Amino acid sequence: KSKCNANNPLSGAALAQLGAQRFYVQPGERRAYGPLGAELKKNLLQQWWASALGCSRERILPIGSPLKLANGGVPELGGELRADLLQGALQQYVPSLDLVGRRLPFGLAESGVCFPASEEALRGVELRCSPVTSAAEVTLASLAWFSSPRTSSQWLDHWTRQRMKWWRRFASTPSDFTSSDVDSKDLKSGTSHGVRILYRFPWGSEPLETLWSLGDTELLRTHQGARTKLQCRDGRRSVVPYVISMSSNMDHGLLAYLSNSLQQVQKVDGKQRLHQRKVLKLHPALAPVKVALDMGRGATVELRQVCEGLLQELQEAGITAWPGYLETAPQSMEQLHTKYDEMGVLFTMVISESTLESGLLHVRSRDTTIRETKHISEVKKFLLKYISAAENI
Amino acid sequence: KSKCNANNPLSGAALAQLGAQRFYVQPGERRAYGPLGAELKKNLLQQWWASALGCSRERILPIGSPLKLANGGVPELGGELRADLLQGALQQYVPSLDLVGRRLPFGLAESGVCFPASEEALRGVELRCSPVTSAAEVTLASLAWFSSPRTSSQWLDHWTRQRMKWWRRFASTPSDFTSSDVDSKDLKSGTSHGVRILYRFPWGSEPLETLWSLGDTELLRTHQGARTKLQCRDGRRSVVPYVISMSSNMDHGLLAYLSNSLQQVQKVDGKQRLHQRKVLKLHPALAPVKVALDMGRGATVELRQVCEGLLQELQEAGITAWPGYLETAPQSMEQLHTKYDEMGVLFTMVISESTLESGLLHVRSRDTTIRETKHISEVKKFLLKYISAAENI
Amino acid sequence: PEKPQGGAQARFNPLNIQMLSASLHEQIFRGTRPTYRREDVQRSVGHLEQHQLWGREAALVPDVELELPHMYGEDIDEHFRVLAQKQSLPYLEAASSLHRAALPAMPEHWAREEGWTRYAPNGESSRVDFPEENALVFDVEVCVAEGPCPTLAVAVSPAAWYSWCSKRLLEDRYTWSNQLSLADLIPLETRANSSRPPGGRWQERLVVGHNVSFDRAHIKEQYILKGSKVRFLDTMSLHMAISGLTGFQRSLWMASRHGKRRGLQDVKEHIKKLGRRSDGPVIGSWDWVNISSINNLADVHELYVGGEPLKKEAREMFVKGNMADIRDNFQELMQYCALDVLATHEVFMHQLPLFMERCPHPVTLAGMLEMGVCYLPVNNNWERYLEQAQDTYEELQREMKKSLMRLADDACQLLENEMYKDDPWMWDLEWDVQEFKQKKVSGRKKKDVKPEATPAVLTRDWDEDPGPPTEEELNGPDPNRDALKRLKETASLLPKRRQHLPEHPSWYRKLCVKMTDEEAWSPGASLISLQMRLTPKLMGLTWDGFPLHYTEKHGWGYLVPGRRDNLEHSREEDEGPVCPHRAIEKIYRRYCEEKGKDQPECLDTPLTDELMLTDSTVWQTVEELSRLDNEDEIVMDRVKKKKTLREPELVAEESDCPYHHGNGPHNDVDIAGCWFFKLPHKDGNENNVGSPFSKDFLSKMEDGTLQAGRGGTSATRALEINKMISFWRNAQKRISSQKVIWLRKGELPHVVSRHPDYNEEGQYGAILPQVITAGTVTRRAVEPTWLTASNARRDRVGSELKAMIQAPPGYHLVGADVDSQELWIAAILGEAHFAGLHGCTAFGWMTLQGKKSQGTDLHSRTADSVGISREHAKVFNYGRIYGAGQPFAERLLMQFNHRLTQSEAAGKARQMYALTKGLRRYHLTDEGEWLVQELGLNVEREEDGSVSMQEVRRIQRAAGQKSHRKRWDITGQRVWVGGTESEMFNKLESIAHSSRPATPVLGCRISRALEPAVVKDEFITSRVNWVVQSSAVDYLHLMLVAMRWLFEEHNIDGRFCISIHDEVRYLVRSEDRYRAALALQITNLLTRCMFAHKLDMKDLPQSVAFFSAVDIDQCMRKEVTMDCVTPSNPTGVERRYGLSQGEALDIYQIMKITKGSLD
Repeated sequence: KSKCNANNPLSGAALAQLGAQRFYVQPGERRAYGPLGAELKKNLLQQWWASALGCSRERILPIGSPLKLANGGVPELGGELRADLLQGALQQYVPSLDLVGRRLPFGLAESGVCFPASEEALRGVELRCSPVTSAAEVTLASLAWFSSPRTSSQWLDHWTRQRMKWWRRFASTPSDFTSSDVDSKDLKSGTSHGVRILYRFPWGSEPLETLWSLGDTELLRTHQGARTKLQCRDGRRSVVPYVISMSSNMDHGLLAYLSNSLQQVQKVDGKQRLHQRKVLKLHPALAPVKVALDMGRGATVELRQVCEGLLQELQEAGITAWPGYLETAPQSMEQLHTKYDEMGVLFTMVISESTLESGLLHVRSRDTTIRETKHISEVKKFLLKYISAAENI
Repeated sequence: KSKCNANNPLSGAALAQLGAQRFYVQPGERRAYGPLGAELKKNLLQQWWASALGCSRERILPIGSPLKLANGGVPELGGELRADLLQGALQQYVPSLDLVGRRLPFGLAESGVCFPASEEALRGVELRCSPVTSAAEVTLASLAWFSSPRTSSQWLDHWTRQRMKWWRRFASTPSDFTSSDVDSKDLKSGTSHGVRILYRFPWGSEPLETLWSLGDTELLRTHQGARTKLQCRDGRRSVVPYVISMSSNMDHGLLAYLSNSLQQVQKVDGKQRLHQRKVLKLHPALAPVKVALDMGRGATVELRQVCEGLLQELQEAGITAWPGYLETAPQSMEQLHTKYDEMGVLFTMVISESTLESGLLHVRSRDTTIRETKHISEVKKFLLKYISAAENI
Repeated sequence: PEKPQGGAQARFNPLNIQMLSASLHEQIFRGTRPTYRREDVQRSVGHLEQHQLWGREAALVPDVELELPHMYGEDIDEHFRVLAQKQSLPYLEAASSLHRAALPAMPEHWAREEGWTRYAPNGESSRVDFPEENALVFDVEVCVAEGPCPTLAVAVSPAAWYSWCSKRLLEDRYTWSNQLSLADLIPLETRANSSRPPGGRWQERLVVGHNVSFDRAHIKEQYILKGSKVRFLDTMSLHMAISGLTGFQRSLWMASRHGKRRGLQDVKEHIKKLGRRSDGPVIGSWDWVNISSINNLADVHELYVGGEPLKKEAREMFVKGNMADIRDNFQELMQYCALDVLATHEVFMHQLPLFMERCPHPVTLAGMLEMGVCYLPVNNNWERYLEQAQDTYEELQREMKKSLMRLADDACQLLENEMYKDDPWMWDLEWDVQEFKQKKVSGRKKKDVKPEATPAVLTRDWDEDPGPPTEEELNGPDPNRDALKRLKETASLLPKRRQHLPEHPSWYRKLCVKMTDEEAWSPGASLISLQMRLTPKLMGLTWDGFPLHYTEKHGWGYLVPGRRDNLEHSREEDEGPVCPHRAIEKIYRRYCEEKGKDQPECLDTPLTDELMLTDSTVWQTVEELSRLDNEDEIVMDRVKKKKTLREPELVAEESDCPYHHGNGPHNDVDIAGCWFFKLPHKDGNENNVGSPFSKDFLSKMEDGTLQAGRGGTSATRALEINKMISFWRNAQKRISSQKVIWLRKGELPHVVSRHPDYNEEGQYGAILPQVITAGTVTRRAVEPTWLTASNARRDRVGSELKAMIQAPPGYHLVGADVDSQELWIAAILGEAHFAGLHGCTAFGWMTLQGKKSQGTDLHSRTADSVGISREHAKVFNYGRIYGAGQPFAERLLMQFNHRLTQSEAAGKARQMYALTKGLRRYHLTDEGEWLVQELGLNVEREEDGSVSMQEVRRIQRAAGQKSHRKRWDITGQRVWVGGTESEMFNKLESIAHSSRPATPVLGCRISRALEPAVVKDEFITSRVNWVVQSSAVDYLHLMLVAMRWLFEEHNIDGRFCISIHDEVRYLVRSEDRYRAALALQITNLLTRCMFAHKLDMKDLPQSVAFFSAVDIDQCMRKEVTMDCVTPSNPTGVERRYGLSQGEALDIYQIMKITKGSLD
């Protein structure tokens, strides 16, 4: 009796509303994340770093640069807020040379808050989804890649492919993530090539990431043209490297995944009433809450002890769990599931009087809505396995 | 003939020098971290989050608030840069109430860059360690804890203890981390009690974290005294919660651990020459590089393949590994060990010609200086176990 | 001398000591006027003059005018008899009903029913709420594996058998709440879901059991704050009073009873533990063994009842089994429990008449019944405390371990170039390493293993940017991974059983967990502890600049360089490590440079912890210490002679160190270039030091004698931490296993639940400490946690324990310590013996009138006479009164100052004893007198006719010359003469030596196992101690009876809480607290008067009549102002637990508040 209209296009307003209602974004606030949004962003950034440092075969080093750029080395409280992370990376290029033994290629990675200039902000950064509109600040994750001029364009292709793969990896419908070359007229001087990775929001496509092939112009400018100190070995020659800059907007990324994973299912219940079931099918690696723990009726003190024990066990294993059992206002199972589905919670576990006797509890899956019986001693292992396996899909 | 002067007080300058030399901080930069420093800070923040969300029994929710505070809801590009994370948490208190079902206690956690007012910056935030001096921006990790007025002072004790434990957990000499009550004359109005967690730097004690017991003053002020919308349940009564605010300075924390873990050992060698061995005994969970891979002499192509294979295997398992084998300039083992010890690298592995035959390689420990033989098939497991077990010591 | 001026009405005795006010004296002693004989007064004045105490000023205190409640009987003794009889009557009736009864037949089949089942004599069984009769013998069994919840129980009354089963026994569930509530416990008076008895009237009932306080802790109504009138009689305590054994006797008893092997082993260990020489006292008389037993039910049963021994095998099931085992063996285990009940009843039948005969005063029984219902109120702070103490403990423990692990890691560096050979400490550790082993690679395999060269990348320039991998490279097989994978296959060459840390030094290897132990594995030297032998070496400890060294034979000592006579000869052997004596010389030279000259001697080094006199636990410490002495000085003489003979022989032929004096050198330790000296030991230098980190060396660490040469502050910190965590390490298990029952709101009195401070979210409950009411041979109570708990100390984790006993809202704890209880008892016994006047002996006078400010109190006196601090003097004084002899004092003196020589210490000790205890003199036997007559000797005698030891020897010599073979028995009674305490000791010894030793006040006889008829002259110290300590128990029983009377008579709403030897605490409704305080003061007055009355001194000095302070407080602590700051409670109880200071009120303040009225 249930009908699936997967990926029913959703208006921006509906998305915003759901986001606010389920604690992803704070209503009425400029770029403020509620607990689930903050956790989702954390997960997203963590995946970005894992792909940059852990899984890549290339040599990539993390750096940390100040938000306020020095205007001439004088450490004053003034200074301008950075618009992106490129400047920091270019500045740290020289001290990093020692570390890599002046060998190419290598990359410098950083993530952090930036304040894009308004011109930049208008070019695509604007989102029509009202509560998070007109953000002057964004969290960027950026990689500056230094390679021999000889191989630079090959590297741009390589990174474009890699980055597309990364974005699509966590998507429900990967085809909504696309890439397109930047029109040459839109390129700044010195930039030979640009690629945008876009997400098709219900209201149109918006960029999530840009890759620029910058040549050596920016690097030379930053270091006042001091070629010798910039030079690296490339075989027997010495070269000033070409720079490729990649910059992902994590705030947009977050919205893209929220939008991408929201599924609306129409369901007709026994009394022939039409229900709209909304499920946030976030990828298991991104889902901010992996499991919700709820309590059935019965000996409250003992049930609660079991719930708290399990919660702790799961959290210590790094599985974010939701202490639904703390809620004292009575709610039906139906209401609970609606809420958790909209929050994107992967599993709901219910500990009941019978758990005290047999150790068995019910585990309900967000994706299948099927309720499975599991023994309490095995749920941690099950969840760990589920999440780690899902990352490799 | 060897004498150990562990924890020889070290001047700030020496610390800074070592930091710069070994890629922790960038020389001459304001609060810029080199690759090792960036990784160390990342590890530190990760531990902070793990303790806030994972290991604590309490209900703590992550949030994300903007760097620029709105001055009245008008989303302009202007606005002031936040001095700390408290305001954001107080603002998000109300929308979070729904999430926790108006039940106390709970906490809101956030980490991010702040721009402390200069007055604040001067009160202890100043460090005499030159390269990172006079930072106008700091990374704070902050927890705002909302509890019933009845239990607030107990919670302050609880958190003081927990936070002290956290800081000490990664220390070589935990007793260098101390706590002290803030003089009542130094308290702002509305603040009933304050505790500072300090680290005894070679040049004197500096605060790493402050805990304030704020009562309800700040919360009421933020919400223009709208009591009803702030109220939570406490048993049968409704109360406006008391707030405890904890704020850790991660930049200072990083320096504290660098200082705390730097051990200087005096060593007289066979030829009666005095050596000063410096070892950065960073806690395994914090050490930015867990293992360095180096290459002995021999069939270069094959050795290199094995090195790269192993590097990849380790990095995919989340073990940060240093590709020492890429270095083509010749260095003696002695020089390598000196460098890695100063970088705080836990283990140095050398893959040599004989590894190709037997699969055996040498693993030299930073802490014991003993060179052990291990089989290449077992090093990943060994390292994972070593790091995870070390977290529990 | 002039009488002190002041209150016109004040009364004085002839020695100018202020007595009770006339009105109090009149009310208590009913007009009996004390009379004094002139010669007694003169003798007293003479004695006091001799000790410079006569004519001292004494401050006058205001009289207390108080109308006492009506008292019963002809005199105060009768008054107490009447009270006690009234209080214990219903229980005595119940006891005798049990005693008279022929028990019904035991059921053959037990019902598997939740709750109580009654088995009527006609064989019918029925479920009941609780047993009906007023007298029960009762036993509870607990399945230990399932927590503290009672599992099953059996009871029998004169009319029927009963059994009880818990819900948990009958119902199998996955989890049970670990928080116990009243519903989990065994009801004896109330129905399920009710906390009041049916009909609302609590009845006087008696429960008998063996170690019944354990059973009591599982009874529901006992946790209810107010109401129950059930009392308990413990057959174990009755046994102790009748036939108990001292600790030493218990070991001997086991030795003689349980076959030769096990028992003798125990005795040997015991003797070793006490530092006794095995050639020490020989137990001559064993008759006592047959009329006593150790405390367990089986042995007690055998002693009193005999016949078939009890079978205790089933007990194991409760200790080791789980609930399923118990279900499977239900009938058998019920039967076992019932047989214990039966055995307890049989024992009780025999004990009751014996007890009544040997402890005839009714106060003794009434006091014991009251003692059996201890009650400690707690609230949610209890759990906070446990958590915080454990947390702090673990953190400190971790820190200590971390620093030790680090030292071990650092020491590994000495492996390089064999640098360890030149290390003054590490040279003799096991430095051998194992090589890593792998199976041989066979020729062909070798080829297989080697990867095929990958030609494509053969000629790469490593410095060239290779560009990104191609799509094929990304998706195809990765040559790097393949290379790695191929190489991993060589794992087959690894041996199956892996070596444990090859390539590490042997000593280090032993400190690490094996990798094969997956669960417990932890990196580094994680098994290291402070107690290990290598730890002092890792720290590079020095004693006065010399490196520490350990030998199997002598324990810990240190190496003193400069020895030359064994350099050659040890080279030859060339076995084992060679001592780097040059390195040792070097560090000692550096030490001397740093120190300049010798440090000035200071006599008063800080006291070691256990000797700090902070509270009554010092009694225990001193008792333990004094046990180290031999039972009798005669034996001591013998030992001493042997020793003095041995010493000169030793020194003669061997090499000696010219510049260092200490305990040695011990030249049987042959270390090239060094002499070996032992570290000094607190029990005498013949003992070996097992660890330089024992608490005895803490003061040496603090004064820098013992120093860490390596690891800087971390070694010192490790020691500091060790000190901080010692208390919790020992006590944690006992404290956290205290069973707390939380009460629901409806189970609390309205006073609590309707009090404005009552917190709905809070928890209120109680702990019932499992006190054995008479657990020692002196009938003192025994309980391992609360009765021995020390007070909060700044540097001891968890020592705020006592303050966690907190009264619920609406209630207060009211209590007091009896001032100098045992000193006063000893003193008044001496006074009664000497001249029958208060203050007639120097010891007594100092106890009553001594002033710290004038230097006339006991401790100041001793301090002055020997030249030590007052704090140290206290230790000596208490020790001496406990029966510790001169050797104890000698040892203690040397411990306080290790630079004191043996002979200096002996001199000081002798001086101290002559001044206090006095000198031994002897009365001659008839045979002796006859000899003196016959030989015509002119013997020097004291007034009392006694002669000195020298004179005895002279008579013996003279007699010996005349008659060669015959051994004359010339000495009879021995007496002490000339000291401030001589009379007291003479009195104590005369009681101990009398044919029927009994306490002077309540006439309780000593245990049958210590009566002179069966032990002859053995166990003298124990018997002398018994007089004072057992009298202190009488004192406590008198107080309990008087308090109960005053509470009932004057409707003071309160209950007994706990008594800790000389301290009593009551839980009192807040509005009655001042009246309760007054009741306590009156109680003390009457109790002291009872002592005086029974010693025939019909008066009482005003200075001891009242408690110096009664504490009214919210929690239990030593002083009402103590904030109990400890490492686990750094902010104090006021801030952390919201406990404000209590009130400490003296009699005058209480009079003012209550206007002297109990109504």
